[in-house]
Amino acid sequence: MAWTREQMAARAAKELRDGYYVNLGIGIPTLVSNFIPEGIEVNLQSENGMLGMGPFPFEGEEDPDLINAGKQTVSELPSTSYFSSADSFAMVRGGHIDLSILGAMQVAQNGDLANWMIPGKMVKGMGGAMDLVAGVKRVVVVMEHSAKDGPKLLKKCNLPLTGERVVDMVVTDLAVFTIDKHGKDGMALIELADGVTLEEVKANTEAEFRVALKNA
Amino acid sequence: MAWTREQMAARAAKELRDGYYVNLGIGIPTLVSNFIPEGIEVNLQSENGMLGMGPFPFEGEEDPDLINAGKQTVSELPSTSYFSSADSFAMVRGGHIDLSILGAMQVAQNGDLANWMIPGKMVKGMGGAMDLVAGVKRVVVVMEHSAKDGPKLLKKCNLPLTGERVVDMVVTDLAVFTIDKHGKDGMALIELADGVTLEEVKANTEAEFRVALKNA
Amino acid sequence: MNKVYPDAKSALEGILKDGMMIMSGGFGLCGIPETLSDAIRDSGVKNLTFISNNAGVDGIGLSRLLETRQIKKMISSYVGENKLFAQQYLAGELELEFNPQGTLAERIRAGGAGIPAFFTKTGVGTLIAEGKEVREFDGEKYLMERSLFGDIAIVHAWMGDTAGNLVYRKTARNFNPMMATAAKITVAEVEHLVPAGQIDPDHIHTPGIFVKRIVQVGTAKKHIEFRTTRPRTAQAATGVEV
Amino acid sequence: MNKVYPDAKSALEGILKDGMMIMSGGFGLCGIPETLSDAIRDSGVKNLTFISNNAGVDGIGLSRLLETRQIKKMISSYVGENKLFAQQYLAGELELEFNPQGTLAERIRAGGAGIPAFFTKTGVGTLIAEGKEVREFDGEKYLMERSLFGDIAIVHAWMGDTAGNLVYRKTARNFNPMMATAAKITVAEVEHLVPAGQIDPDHIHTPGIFVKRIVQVGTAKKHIEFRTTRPRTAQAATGVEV
Repeated sequence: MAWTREQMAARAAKELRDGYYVNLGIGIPTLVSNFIPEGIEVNLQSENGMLGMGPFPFEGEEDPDLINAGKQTVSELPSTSYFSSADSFAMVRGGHIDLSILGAMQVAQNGDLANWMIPGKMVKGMGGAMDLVAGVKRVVVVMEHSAKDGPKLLKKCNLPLTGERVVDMVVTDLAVFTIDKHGKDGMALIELADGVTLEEVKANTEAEFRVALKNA
Repeated sequence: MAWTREQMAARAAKELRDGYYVNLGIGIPTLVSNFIPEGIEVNLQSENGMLGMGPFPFEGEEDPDLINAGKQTVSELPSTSYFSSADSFAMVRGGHIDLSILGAMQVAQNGDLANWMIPGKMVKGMGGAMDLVAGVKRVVVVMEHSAKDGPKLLKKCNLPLTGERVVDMVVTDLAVFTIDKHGKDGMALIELADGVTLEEVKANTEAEFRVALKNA
Repeated sequence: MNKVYPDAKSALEGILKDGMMIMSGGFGLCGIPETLSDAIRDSGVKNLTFISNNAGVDGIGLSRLLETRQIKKMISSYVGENKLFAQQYLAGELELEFNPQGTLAERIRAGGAGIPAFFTKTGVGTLIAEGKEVREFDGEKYLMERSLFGDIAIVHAWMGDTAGNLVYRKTARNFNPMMATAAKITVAEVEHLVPAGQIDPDHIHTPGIFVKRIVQVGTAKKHIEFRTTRPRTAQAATGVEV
Repeated sequence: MNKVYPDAKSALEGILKDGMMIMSGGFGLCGIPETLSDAIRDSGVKNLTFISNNAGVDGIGLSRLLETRQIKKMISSYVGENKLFAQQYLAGELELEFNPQGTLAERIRAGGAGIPAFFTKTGVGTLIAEGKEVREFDGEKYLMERSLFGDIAIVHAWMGDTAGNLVYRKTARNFNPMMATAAKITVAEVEHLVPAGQIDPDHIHTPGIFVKRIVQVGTAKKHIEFRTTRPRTAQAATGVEV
C-alpha cells in the first residue's frame, strides 16, 4: 500500500505555513492547493506574472489574458497582483518565495535535481524550473518513488541537472525524505507512507540515506 | 559682446529635433525649454521618474508628489508617465534618451567632463549626472566660456571627472564647439557668438581646437 | 511626431530585413503580438532569429513563420507545445537556444537597461553553464549572463495612447514590457488606442519613449491554450483540477 | 496573516537593532517615509547605516536622525540640501559613500532580484571606478557594481491594501519600489489603507509579497522643497523659470 497522488499532495501540503508565498509546479504539485490546512493562508505565485492565483474560473468566465504558468485559465483573488516576467523572476531569484513544490525525474542524495530533459528525446525546454529551484527558499519535490526502469532517488543523477544541491525534501508514494543540501548531514528518511516498510523503501532507493523516522 | 544666458539656451535649443526625448540639467539648461523651435515636439525626462514633464504649476496647484530632479514643483502633460528610479535610469543607461543638455565646470578637448566636485570643498554628490553623461545618446554642455580663475575648456580636466569622453558639443557665451569623442577629429570651433572674434576665443581657450566655422 | 499607423503592414514598413533579430512578447498564446507576427510572415522576410519565450502552437503565432521556414533560430525557454518546431529542429533545419525563463527575462531587461552582463545563480552546475564564466560572491557560485537586444521588438498591449504609452492586462503582460525596451525599434499592437492624456500616468506600464510605432488591432485574435474551468456547483478550491 | 499595524511605533517593534542597515525611500522630500523614520529616531537605535538617495533637509526626514547622531553612515547620491550633514561629515563624525543615482537605484534593484553584481558604463574613468573591476564588452568599458540589501526597508506609498500591495503617486514613487524588494523586512507607510481587492491588480506597483508590515499615516507630513510656480496670466512655457 503506497500513497495515492492525493495523499502525496496532502503530505506536501503539511509543509505550508501561514502567510507563505508558494509556487506550485504542474501535475501532483498542483493538487497541493486542495489540501491547504485549515486556518492557514497561502499565496500562490505563478511565474508568468501573477501573485494571488485563484482557482480555475467558473465555466464561461475563462479569460484568455488570465492564465497560469501551465497555460491553464485561472481566476483572480482579492489579493491578486500582476507583473512582468522580469519582475516575476526577480521575485523568484531574489529569494522572496518561501516554498516551491515541484515534480522531478531524478533526485540525488546531495539535493541535485533533474526534471527537464532526457538526452536523445525531444527537449521541450526548462521553462522557469531552473530559476525556481535556484531562487526559492525551500524546494519540496513530489514524485513517484520509482520509474519503470528503476529508482529515481539516486547517489548521483545521470540525467542533465535542473539545479545543483537545491532539493530540501522529497515526498514520494513510499516515503518522505529530507536533504541537508548545503551541509553534511545528507539524506534522511523521516516518514513511511501508510503500510510501507523500511525494507521496501531501501529496496527501491539507490541513494544513501539515514533512517530518522519520526514517531517510529 | 558675448551671448547672454538666454542666447546660449536658444543656441542649445537648435540641437532639438522633432520627437526627441531630452533630459535638461539645472541652470541654463533648464532655460532651453523656453526656446523649443516652432513645430517641434520635444519630451522632457526628469530622472527622478517622469517622462513628459510640464511647466511649473499655476500658483496654488503645487503638488508635493510632483517634482523634477531639481526638487522643484512641476506639472503634468497629456503624455506624462511616471516610473521608479530604477526604471528611469534603465531608460538613461540604456541609451533611450536622445539628448542631454547640462552645465559643466570643465570640459576637455577629448570630451571629458567635470561638473560634480571640487577637491577640498564640501562635496554635494553627483546625483544622476554620471549616469546621464554615460548613457544618453548625445551630450551638449552649456556653460560660461571661462571661470574667474581661467579657462574651462582645457587640454585635460584637472577636477575629478563626471565622465570620460562623453561630451559631443559645448555652447558657451563666446562660441560653439563640437567634439569627436570617440574618434580622432578632436574639438572643432563651429560658431562664434555675435560680435565675438576668433582671437578672443583663442585667448580664452586652453583646449586645442580646429577652426571649422560655418558660413564664415 | 506621429506614432500611429493604420494597420500592421504599414507599421512594419521599411524596418524588416532578412536575417534580423526580433523580440516577440507573450507567454504561450497569452499576450502575443499575433497581428504583427502574421504581418511579418506576409512580408516574406526570412532567416529571422526570434527571441520569444515560446514558439506559438501549431497554426497560431510564431508557428506560422515556422510553416513558411522564415525562422532560422529561436531563443526561448519552452517550446513543448509545438509539433512543427520539434520536426524542424530534429531535422536540423532550425537552431535553438534554450534559456531558463528568468534568465531570458533578465537578459532582455538588461539589454534595455544598458547592462551588458549580470550574475545569476540560475543554471549553476547545469548544461546552461557550459562556456559561461562562473564566479563566487559571498561563498556562492553564480553564472555570468549577457544581455539581449533586438533589431526590432513586437509587443501586444491592452491599451495604448498616441504618445506610445502602454498598459497591459492581467497575465498578458509577461515578456512584453522588457521587450519593448530592448530593441532599436519597438512596434506595439494594442487592443484599444486612445488619445494621449486618457490613461492615468500612474497606471502606465511602458512609457511612450520605448514605442516608435503603434497600431490598433482590436481583440479578435485571442486564444486559450488550455481551457480549465470548475463547475458552478463545485466548492471553490484553489487550483483544483477538474 | 495580519500585516496591518496601528501606528509606526508598533510597526517597527522587535525589528530595530543598533548597527543595522536601513533602506529609506524617497527623493528629496518627495515620497519619504517620514513617519517611520521619525519612529526610528524615537526608538533610540543607533550606529545606523542608511541607504537613501538624499539625507532630508535640516529638520525634516533623515536629518532628524543626524541631529541625534544615530546615523553612522550614509549611502547616497546627493546630500547638498543638508547643512547638518556637511558639518558632521567635515568633522569626521559621519561616513559617506556616494553612488551615482542610477547605479544606486540599480544596486538596490539587483539586491532584491538575486543578482549579486552587474556591469554599467556609469562612472568609468572617474573616482567612482576606484577599486572596482573594469571589463570590456563589445569594445566598451564597464564597471562591475555589487548589489545592496538591507536589514529593513522603510517606504512610503500613496495607497496600500491589507495584503501589502502598494501604489505610489506621481514622482513620489522614485526609490520606494526597489527598496521594498531589497531588505529582509519591509515596512510600508501608506496615506490610504484599503481592504485587499480594492486596488485594480493591474495598477499595483509593489506586490504584497514584499511588504511584511503596513501602517496608515495619512497625508499630513508632506513637504515641498522648492515651490516653483507660474502666474496664471503667463503663457504656458515648459519649465520656465520665474
